[in-house]
Amino acid sequence: MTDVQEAPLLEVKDLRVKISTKAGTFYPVNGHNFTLNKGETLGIVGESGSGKSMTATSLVRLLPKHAAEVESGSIELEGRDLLKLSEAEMRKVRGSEIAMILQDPQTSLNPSFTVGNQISEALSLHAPGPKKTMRERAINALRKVKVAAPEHRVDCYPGELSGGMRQRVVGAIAISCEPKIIIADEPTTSLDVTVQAQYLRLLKELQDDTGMGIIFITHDFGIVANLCHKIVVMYYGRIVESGTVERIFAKPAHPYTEALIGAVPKLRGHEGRLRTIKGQPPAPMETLTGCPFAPRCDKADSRCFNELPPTFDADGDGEHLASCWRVIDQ
Amino acid sequence: MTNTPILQVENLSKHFDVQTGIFKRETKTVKAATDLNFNICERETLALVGESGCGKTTTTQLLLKLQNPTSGRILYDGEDINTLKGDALKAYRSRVQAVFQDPWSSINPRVRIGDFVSEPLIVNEKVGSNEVDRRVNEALDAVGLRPQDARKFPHEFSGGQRQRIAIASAIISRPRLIILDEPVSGLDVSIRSQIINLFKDLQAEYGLSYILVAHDLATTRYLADRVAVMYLGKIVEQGPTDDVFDAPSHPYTEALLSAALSADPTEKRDEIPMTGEVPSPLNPPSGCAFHPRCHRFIGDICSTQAPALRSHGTGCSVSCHLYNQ
Amino acid sequence: QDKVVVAVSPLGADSNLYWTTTGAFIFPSMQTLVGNSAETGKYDNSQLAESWEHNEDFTSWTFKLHPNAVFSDDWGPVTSADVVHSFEIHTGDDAKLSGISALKETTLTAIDDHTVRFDLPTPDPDFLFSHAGRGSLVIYSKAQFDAEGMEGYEAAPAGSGPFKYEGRDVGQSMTFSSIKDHWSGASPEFDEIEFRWVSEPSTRLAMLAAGEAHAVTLPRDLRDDAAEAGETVLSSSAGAMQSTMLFTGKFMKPEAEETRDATSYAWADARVREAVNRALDRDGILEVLYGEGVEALPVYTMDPRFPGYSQELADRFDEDYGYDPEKAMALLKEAGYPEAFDNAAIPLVVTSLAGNPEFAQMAELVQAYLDVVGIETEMREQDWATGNTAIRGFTADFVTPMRNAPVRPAALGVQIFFTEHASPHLDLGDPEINALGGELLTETDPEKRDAILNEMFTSIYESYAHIPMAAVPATVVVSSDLVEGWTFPGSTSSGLSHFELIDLK
Amino acid sequence: MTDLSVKRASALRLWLRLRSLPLIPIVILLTVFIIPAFFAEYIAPHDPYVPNLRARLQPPVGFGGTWEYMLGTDRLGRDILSRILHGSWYVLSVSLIGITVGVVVGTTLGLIAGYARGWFDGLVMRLVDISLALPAMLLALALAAAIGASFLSVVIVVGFALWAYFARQVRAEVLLLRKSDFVARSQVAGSSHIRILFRHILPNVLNTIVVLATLQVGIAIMLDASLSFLGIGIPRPTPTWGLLVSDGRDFIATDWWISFFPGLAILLTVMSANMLGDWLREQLDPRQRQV
Amino acid sequence: MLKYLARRVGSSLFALWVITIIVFLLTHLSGNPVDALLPDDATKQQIDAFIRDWGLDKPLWQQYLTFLGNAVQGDFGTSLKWPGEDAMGFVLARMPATLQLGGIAILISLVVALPLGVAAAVYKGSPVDNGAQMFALLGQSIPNFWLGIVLIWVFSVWLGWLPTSGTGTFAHAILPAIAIAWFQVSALARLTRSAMLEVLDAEYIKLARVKGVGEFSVVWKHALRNAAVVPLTYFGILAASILTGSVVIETVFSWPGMGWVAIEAIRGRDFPVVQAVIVAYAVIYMISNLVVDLLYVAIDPRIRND
Ligand SMILES: Nc1ncnc2c1ncn2[C@@H]1O[C@H](COP(=O)(O)OP(=O)(O)OP(=O)(O)O)[C@@H](O)[C@H]1O
Ligand SMILES: Nc1ncnc2c1ncn2[C@@H]1O[C@H](COP(=O)(O)OP(=O)(O)OP(=O)(O)O)[C@@H](O)[C@H]1O
Ligand SMILES: [Mg+2]
Ligand SMILES: [Mg+2]
Repeated sequence: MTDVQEAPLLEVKDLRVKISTKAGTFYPVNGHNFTLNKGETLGIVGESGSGKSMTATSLVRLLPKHAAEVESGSIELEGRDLLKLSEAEMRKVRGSEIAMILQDPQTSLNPSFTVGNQISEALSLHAPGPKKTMRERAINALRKVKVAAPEHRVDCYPGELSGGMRQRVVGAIAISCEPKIIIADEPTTSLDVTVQAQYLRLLKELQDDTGMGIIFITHDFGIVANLCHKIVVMYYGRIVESGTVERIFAKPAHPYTEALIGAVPKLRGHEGRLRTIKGQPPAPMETLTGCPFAPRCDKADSRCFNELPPTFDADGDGEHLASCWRVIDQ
Repeated sequence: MTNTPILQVENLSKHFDVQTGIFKRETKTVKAATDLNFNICERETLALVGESGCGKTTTTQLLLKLQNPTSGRILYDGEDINTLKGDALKAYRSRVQAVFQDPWSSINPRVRIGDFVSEPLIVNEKVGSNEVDRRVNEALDAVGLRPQDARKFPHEFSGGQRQRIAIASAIISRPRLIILDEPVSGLDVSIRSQIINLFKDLQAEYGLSYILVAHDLATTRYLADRVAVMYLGKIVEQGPTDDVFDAPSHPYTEALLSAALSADPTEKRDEIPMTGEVPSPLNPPSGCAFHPRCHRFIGDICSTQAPALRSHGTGCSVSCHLYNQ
Repeated sequence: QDKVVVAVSPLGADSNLYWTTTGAFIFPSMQTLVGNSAETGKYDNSQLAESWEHNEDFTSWTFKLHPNAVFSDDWGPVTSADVVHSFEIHTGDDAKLSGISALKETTLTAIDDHTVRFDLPTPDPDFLFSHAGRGSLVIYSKAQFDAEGMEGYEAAPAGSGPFKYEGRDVGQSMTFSSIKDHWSGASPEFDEIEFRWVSEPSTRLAMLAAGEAHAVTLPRDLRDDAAEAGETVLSSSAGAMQSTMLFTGKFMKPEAEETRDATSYAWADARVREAVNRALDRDGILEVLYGEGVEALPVYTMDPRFPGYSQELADRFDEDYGYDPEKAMALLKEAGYPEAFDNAAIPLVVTSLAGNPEFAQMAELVQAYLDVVGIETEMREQDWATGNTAIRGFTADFVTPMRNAPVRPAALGVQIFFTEHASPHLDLGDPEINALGGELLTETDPEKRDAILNEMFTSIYESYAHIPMAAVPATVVVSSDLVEGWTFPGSTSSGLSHFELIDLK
Repeated sequence: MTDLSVKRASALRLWLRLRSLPLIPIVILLTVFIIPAFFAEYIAPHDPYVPNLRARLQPPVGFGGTWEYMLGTDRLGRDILSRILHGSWYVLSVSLIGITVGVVVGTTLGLIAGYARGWFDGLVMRLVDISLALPAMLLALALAAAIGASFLSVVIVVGFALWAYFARQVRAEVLLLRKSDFVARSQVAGSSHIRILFRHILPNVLNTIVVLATLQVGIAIMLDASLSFLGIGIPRPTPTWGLLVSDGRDFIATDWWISFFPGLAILLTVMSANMLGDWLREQLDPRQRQV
Repeated sequence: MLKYLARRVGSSLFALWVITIIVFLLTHLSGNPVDALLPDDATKQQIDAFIRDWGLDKPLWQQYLTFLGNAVQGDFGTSLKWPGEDAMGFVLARMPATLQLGGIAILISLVVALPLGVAAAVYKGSPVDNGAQMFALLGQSIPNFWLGIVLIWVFSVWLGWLPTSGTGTFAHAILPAIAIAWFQVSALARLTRSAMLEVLDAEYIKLARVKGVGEFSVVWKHALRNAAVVPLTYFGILAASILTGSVVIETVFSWPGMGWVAIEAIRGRDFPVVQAVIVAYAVIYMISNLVVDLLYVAIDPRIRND
């Protein structure tokens, strides 16, 4: 992407998250490797339950207590392994260096505190300043995310705002401390098309301004195609394919990716039938040998059922990886 | 496609009185649907699109007799459905069915699948239990489920399967029209495509008509023959899907389409930026309700006078002062 | 120690105006004309009357007041005017006082400053009871009334007793202070005495154990527990209460036994009544209910202190009423019980009479014993008012525990509980007893009265007209750390009196 | 998914359910409450009603008592154990009948109020307010005075004390349910109100009712005990636990066993019922089930 | 606001009216006051006079109308058991004692139950949680009079720390308040726990953590503020249960409050006082519910914006 090869902003290596429940254990994040550079947007796509949110929350170390834990791997933020930080240090990282925008704008603001209150709380934790200026700074943050009449809105409770506006407030909280990375977990699924478009535009502008990295979790291929530089495709807790948007859309290497893209109806142009993926994703605790996608894959052969494919370099330049036996077979 | 309308909607309006403010002391009126006019013919799919809160669900509920209109009529085979009684009402009930958005909440968790699916049949028609079983099997088969699934409970099924069950229940009474209120929004991409295909197949097989409410414009384009674009309770543009999508007339339709993201990174889109906030249905703007956000605002007339819906071009109609000469 | 605390269960009515209550009263500041001896319970001149006399036929009673008696708070000496004044308010419209009806037809004349005479329409040999017992005439100060009116009484009535009323907390407590140099010479060892109304017996025991109270009244079992824990149990010098179980309804009217279905009382048959009495192990029951040393009572309302007492009945009691289940069963068989009875199950109604928690157990025990000999019973618990309503409405068809406290003069008691003359609803319906009761009303000759009473008691006894239980002394449990002793006769409705005699350690 | 794996999955689910069955409360309920309620006559070592004046106030085994009177005797020499065992029947029937009254009245009113709304709803909610504002204890006293304390009056009071809670809860749920998609679906299918109420709404509030009812066992037993304390419970000599505890309350400091063991029976029963209720609540909570 | 208040007050008044009917009927169906208040050897004239004085000879509806008319003016007649006392005045004079006890009981419930419930939720599944749950269960399984007596023996008699009964100092109120609060603590703790569990799962809690907010602040500021609404809803019921509990506990502790009056009056068939006390209870309940409604609005902006 960029000419000068900088050190990556975030580098995730062999990350494994284990969930233990009464019913058994499983790995919703199973050997993740990916990097995020400055000013770059990484999209994580996959069906529901594939482990996207788990990946995101493990990055900020907010996995559900008791149930989940990081079993191995490292998460390096500018060379610092987040997994080795103490809880207090990690708390400083959260919000100030890595911010997160959660799925549902309706519920991700605390209904009992004013918008200004919630923004300045983040500010006072990471960029403390005199109390008097807090309100001013909160208004500024709102202004940045293009909330109309921020002087007035700052004193509103979340319940008094529309969905789109609430999501922008969440955005304001996220960017208020100028983080290096924003992780956005399906931030627009509950928004209208038009509002979604506005919001995405806003994110893009902010990224251009600050050069932050964005990790975008979604199952909407429209967003991925329009917003992201790189894509990570997840299936059953694993990354089955990763690479740049252009390459993956142009020539998906994994049949799963191919099927997903094919299953999306196109806004322009008509085709006969939509492509479908037969069956359903496996249940988390199901024990599978071989490629987890094999039972649903049209192209699977006996090897697919018996041996788990390693990650292959699809195009030979390290920019497009896929974990499918077909890659080397071709 | 024959051209006999199954349903004719005439000047249909639905207004809600809501109490607002602390302690609900103020009463305001929400005009959820105002002066709607459309028809739906045999084997036809009509889509209602528009922003959240524009009145799509309300409209479908009026058609389903879940609510009574404030004014206007809905004619089924030429007869006002509000005057239907006895067998005629039963006939309407069994010929007009629905599939809702959320596959988790639209099936009673305490009822066996077989009983759930057969309900429209049992309450409207006198059929023997053998016949019921046969029809249940047939319906389940049509949506790709197995006969033995009839004995199971809903919680044993995934979201996609549940939506199939809901569809099975909707087709068991051999309806002519099924109203689909966001039937795929709650589903994963992969399952969504299965269901969309299923709708197409069923339409071909049973000659169904659909009224589809969908957020996703791509799905709409894929399924619908005609589309009606709604804004704050009013239809602002109506016409054949291809015409409307390829050459939108109303500025709102334009903006809406431009905001839709195509799942193709190579496709360049020039988004029409919509300014301003989504207005509250409690305080709709004067004149044309869209004027505060309109990129083709042409002057005072927009903010003072509400435009009427006029036909425009081939089979399209639009409600905008731009086309009012 | 300057303050004595006495905890008792709450009173029926709680007021400074004695005549508006039914007579349950603890009021050491107020005095009546006649007193009771602490040691024997007999009438004495320890209260306001120094002496009294009556005419031949008991229709005129003259009382002489102690010349030196004075009211507290400088309201002056106690004179005839105060007695007349008190008499007027006690017989006024709002008087609810038990037994005061006797006074209503009376005329009172002040003979001089310290002498008054009551003239009665009919002879009343038991007239002193109206001046020394339940529902008696209490002397208030006329001077205070003239100065302050009824409000004065309501706020703080002046009395002539050895204590002075200090104040009350309605429903909670009442406080009195000791009067130095009291006219009677009584001199309590303490400065104050406080009464606390506490309805839970265990709370009262806890107060005693925690040293918060000097003396408390307790039900029998708790008394034992307290004694075991080292506290002192004091009994009144005389019997304070008689207890019994009464058959209700006019079951002894002559036609009752023949036409049982008219009344459908199983106990209309004398053999059943005897069987009921024979089935009970009284010694066992009384031991459980009242503790050792309580004596069985041959006839309810008969008392050695009063005329009509029959030693002979007392001596025969074991023989006639003694525990004999076989005999009981034989009697029942003979009577054809229960087959020949319409109302075979005998209802046992327990009412919640204040201060008598043992009634419930009495009924339970009786039920258990009756069950052994084959008498069917059915327990009902009712509050006093409901039970009483049933009795008053003559709808009574049950057996119920009853008490006579403080013990009334025999002639009064027997009329109330067995004849139609005083409380018609408790009438047995026996013509003979009613006739005797009628005679008693007009008879003034002590010997004849004694004979009539004796005859009545014998008749009640021999016809097994009720289930007599016991004569019970009043008891109070005092803290052995704080109290040395206390003599009281058990002559008031609460059983307690003579507070000036509380002897502290 | 093959048929086999389906079978395996459901077997697993069953096993998981069984494994999480709260065994301890169930065993306690059975031994303390339910079995004695039906078989007291055969289990109890003594007649619970007959006094034995020679064996008054025997302490329990281990405190100087004998095995003959394992848990000691009361003031009249009756065997505490036998009385507790025989009492369980009354406790069981009072709480069950009382709760049933509460359930039937509360559910019916709540169901109709929530579904029909309008004036009937307003009326029911006012009645709920009224019944909550009237302390049950006062009503009990007045009622006992009016119709006499009896099994019936206790059942009425328990029912009265509980119905409002059911009505409120059921109504709240019905309000949600009637807006639910599956009710709308059934309306679209043409179902009558009756069918919707009984076939779709009632089964879905059943859970709540069952859970609430289990949790109310405790309240019912407590209420029964309080009524006995005030002397307006089921009349003696019926040895309801409330009466046993209440009768023995004066002797807590000395002959503690008279009230302790009945109290323990109450404690164990109420605790177990509550634990069972909690467990049921968790089991029946759809949120839990869907995971 | 005014209109809303008016409607709430209106419906409360309706409820009160129905309560007056119930109260009136029940007290008149029950035993005759004649028998409770007149001596057992009362004469016919005494009884007749009594009946006339109290209007007991008039038809029931007439008695009710008279009763209602007077009641509206706060006049419930004079007490029969406490002669000379104005019934409502007598009850009102005891209300502070009950409110004081209730207030302390509520305070204890809150002070114990909230932290307990919060801790149980935060450490869900841990020994803390299990302990709290067990404690809560215990609270709901012990008859309160029994507990009251045990408390008296332990703390007053054996330890000698507190007075056994009666009023006077603050120390007098502690034991009865604990006995009343006991049951509430468990109910409240359980409610708080489940409310907290729900809230702790909410997205905004996650967002607070994502912002880097400390755990303490997350629990006690962000979560509790929202969870508090649920216990608040319970407040109406809490008030009712505390009133009910006070009937028994006031008797055990000889606490001169309304509960004590109620029992004594009903036992003594003191019609006027019984009626006054029940109406007073109902009024307290209605007012506390009204206050809760208003508090709601203060504490929860969600409702304000609905
Ligand atoms: N607290 C938890 N305890 C146990 N399992 C969990 C927990 N949270 C999530 N899971 C499981 O982990 C898996 C991955 O979940 P995750 O939320 O990451 O999926 P996702 O890809 O974000 O799905 P969606 O698109 O629906 O948000 C799922 O199978 C889910 O059921
Ligand atoms: N029962 C009701 N009472 C009051 N207002 C209502 C009611 N039902 C709907 N409305 C209002 O009517 C308007 C139209 O609602 P409707 O649900 O039909 O919109 P929609 O187009 O289906 O929206 P969405 O895409 O979010 O489902 C909204 O403003 C809504 O708040
Ligand atoms: Mg997710
Ligand atoms: Mg909708």
